[in-house]
Amino acid sequence: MNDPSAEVAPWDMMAVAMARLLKSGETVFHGVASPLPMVATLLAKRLHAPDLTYLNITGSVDPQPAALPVSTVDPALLAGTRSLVTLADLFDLSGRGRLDVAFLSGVQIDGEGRINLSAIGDWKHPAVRLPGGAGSAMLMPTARRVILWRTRHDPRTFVERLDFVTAAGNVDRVVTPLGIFVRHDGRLEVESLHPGVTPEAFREATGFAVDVDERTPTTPLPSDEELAALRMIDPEGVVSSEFQ
Amino acid sequence: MNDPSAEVAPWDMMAVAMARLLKSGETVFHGVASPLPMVATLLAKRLHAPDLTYLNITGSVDPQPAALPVSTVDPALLAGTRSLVTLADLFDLSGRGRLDVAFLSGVQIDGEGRINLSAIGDWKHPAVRLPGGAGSAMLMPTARRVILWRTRHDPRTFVERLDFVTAAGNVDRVVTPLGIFVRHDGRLEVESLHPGVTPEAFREATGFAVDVDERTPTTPLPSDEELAALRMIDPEGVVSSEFQ
Amino acid sequence: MIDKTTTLTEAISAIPDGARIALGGNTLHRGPGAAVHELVRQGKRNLELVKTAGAYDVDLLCAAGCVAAVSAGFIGYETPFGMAPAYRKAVESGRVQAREHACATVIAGLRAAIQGAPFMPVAGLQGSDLPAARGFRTVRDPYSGVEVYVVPALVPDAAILHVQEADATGNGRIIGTRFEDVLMAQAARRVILTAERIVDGEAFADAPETVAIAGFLVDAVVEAPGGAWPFSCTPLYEYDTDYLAAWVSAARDPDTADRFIAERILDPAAAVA
Amino acid sequence: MIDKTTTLTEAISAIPDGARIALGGNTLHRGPGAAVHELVRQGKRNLELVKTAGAYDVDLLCAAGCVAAVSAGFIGYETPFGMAPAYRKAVESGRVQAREHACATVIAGLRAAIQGAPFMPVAGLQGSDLPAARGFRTVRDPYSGVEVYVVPALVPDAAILHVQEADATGNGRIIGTRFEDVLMAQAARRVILTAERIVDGEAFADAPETVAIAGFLVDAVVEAPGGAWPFSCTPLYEYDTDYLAAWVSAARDPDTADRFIAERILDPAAAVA
Repeated sequence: MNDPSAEVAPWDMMAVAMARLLKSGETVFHGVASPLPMVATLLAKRLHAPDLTYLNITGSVDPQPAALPVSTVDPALLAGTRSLVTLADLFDLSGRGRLDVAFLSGVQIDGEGRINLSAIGDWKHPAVRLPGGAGSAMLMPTARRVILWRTRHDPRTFVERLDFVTAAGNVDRVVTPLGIFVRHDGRLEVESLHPGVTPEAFREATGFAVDVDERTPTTPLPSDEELAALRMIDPEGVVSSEFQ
Repeated sequence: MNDPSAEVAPWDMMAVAMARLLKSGETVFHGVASPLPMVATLLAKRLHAPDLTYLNITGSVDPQPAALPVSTVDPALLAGTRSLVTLADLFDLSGRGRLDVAFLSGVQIDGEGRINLSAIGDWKHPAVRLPGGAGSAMLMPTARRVILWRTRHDPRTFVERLDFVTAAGNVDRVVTPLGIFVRHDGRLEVESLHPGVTPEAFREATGFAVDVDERTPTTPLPSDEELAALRMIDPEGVVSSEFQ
Repeated sequence: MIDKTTTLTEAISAIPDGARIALGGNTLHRGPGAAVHELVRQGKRNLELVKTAGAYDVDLLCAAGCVAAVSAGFIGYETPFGMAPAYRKAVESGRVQAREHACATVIAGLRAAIQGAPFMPVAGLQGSDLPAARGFRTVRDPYSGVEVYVVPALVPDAAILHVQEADATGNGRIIGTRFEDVLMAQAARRVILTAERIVDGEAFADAPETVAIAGFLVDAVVEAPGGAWPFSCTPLYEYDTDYLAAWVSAARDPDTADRFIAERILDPAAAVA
Repeated sequence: MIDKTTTLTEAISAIPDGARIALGGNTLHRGPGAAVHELVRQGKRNLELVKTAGAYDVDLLCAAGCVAAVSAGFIGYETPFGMAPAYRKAVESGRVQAREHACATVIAGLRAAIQGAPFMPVAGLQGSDLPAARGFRTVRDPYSGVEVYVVPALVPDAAILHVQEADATGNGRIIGTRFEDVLMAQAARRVILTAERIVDGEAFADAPETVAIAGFLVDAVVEAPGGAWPFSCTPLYEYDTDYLAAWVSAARDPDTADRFIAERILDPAAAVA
């Protein structure tokens, strides 16, 4: 029990890492099936970004939900909102360049930070029909910063070549259970490895070439303050639901 | 006092004539500065067109105002509405072919039923800058039927040639203090003369050639029922305000 | 005032095979569950379903053989239940065509329909394979010369929406999130409203801001208590976790899906709504 | 929460000469009267005014020499007071450019701005001289080949809106008709809200449907009781018939208009709002 990283669940590490990427004053959006972004955004707002504007598909603005829903489109996320906007309003906000951050994900993610949520195999005759990219094809080129997250980090997810490019655009960071990518000059680079993750493990889990070694920084562990705030926001542990 | 037409004010005659043109089940819209259409629509709804849908710029649907405002954009016209739509919604309704009737007017009206609300003289360097056509350039080609009304019937209003075509489109009828035009094959024809109006007077008041003689029908006088309903809807006589 | 109230059977029987139907709600929430079940019971065929993000509605209708195409941005149950197995199989087998959209392009297509425009420009889409795959074209802005993607008008033959309260003339009050219901009500040629309860609409005049669906856009109103089930209907009930889990499990295999539909939807004794 | 409250002087001083300003309300109703008077007092120049249907606001600003262009569908006082004399003279003399729109093309231009699209298609306009006079172009629908008029994006530098209630973070409750205020708040680069009163926004959470302006779109909030005057502000006050009649009468002649402005707007002792 000497390794404090063993006590931090991967969902907690991811939520905290995602929250740290948000700044006060930013407009931040997540869509369907996004428990980690929901928790991360509320966490950032409680900690270092009180003036962040939290937006989601329910149309709430800065809701203060008493309990977090597992479905991130749940009208439970309306609690406390002082106005109602629509999903169309939020796409418009992004379209005119006023959405600062969109959280998106991909079943496949390539080395440019492009995503596939459409199909495995041929799009017209797919081996696996995936759910579809929801708002991503519109949001990824128009949001100022896109933060990707994915709870799986393996070579089938982080691939050399996407079967289909559902969306491409302004990816800034990619957060996984193993570490954080940052995009420089159009390519994903490793920014940090989460505590306990070796460069070899990260390299083997990634299907495209990455430059990672013992000099690669380590993501700071969640602080006591961060973990306490996380427990306060999400006592039921909805943040872990994406890992089931 | 043998001529009953002498007792009917021109605004009453016009309001009743306009009301008769509306049918139950139709969606009917008027815009700014439209006391006569406001009264006519409410009158039709009370008399023969109970299922007409009355729409206006306040965004009300079938309002039941206790007293009529002189300004036809007045939020007083919201009274009793069960939903709020916007002016944009109403233009959209027309754009997709679902607006049955739009009431519009013109400072100049030509023999094709086109209107000028923009300028007298050269549009770029106008002798008189007029208010502008409001919604007419969009509504006239898209509403299923356009009913024009104008409280002035003289050769400066009904002209051979417009100084500027603000709007053109689906004009069905034109109602004036002297009579009613109907459009056939793209030309305004005289449908009826109001009681007491001679063919000569009508011809002299109209700046384009019209076919009118003693065989031209006479607009039926407002019935007692029509006048009683008119007084009930508009006890203050807002209907006359366009004649001041 | 026109009384537009009718039965669910009547309202749904007006929808022909091959119709393009917009379904209200979003993923697990305020979908028109009862109406979807009635579509299954009436054995509709070759429907095109329109939604930004669908779940049980699209999945069930695919399993029941009602669907030819799905125009949507996302089909799945979100985290609780994962992917939509029957939809997935139907597309993979070629029985159903996935007319994949971004959610924003569904909205753009509905907006074009609403405005009577043949197409709607939409920001974004650059770098995506979707425009080529779907045939979305660009046009050049005649003012700036910039190329922008445009989406063709998406006109539903019918929109089926479930609301908490409606009056007999079709005014529909939505409590909470409206999702794309208002756009669908404007874009569709025909609007069918199911409502938890039908109320005297005079009360709506006190708070018309809450009446999301204007009655004059609506063709049929059906009183359907519990009519969103198994979707949620705020604040009356949550989505039915047990039922949806049972369905998703059954939907993985065509035979168990058929049996589930026969026993829990088609069997009058089991009438679900 | 960011406290965005400020004074009218501060809020209006952030608007530079030459700005394109969208003004809320419609004809005689809920225009931002106090803010318009402050624009006059601060001697703004070369503004472009954007509105579907304007009246006193546009007329006064033209008389006061603040305006270079007016992008609107209708400028007039409706039946009670007729045409807008100062606007009319300003256009006829060439001092102000009438960028005439249909009200629907103002809305289309705002919609393009809102959506981040370079242009917006708009139904209608066929047969009108407006497209040629204004340079509105058509584009060919790449799907059907149909030609449709498109309007360029109309992005206001600022929108000035008057509402009945606001909270300090910019949420604005509009009672009654919203006119084009919501579109303006979304389209503009900067939003200034004046409000009859500033309230604790917690109460807004009980009826968010009535909050037409979302606070995160707003930059400045000014408490301005009577701030629509001489426009109406439902349900608090009607438009000021006597004042408007006096103004319209004065506005027919530049000298009397100047005197009216000096005595009733510029003179601090007569402070109108």
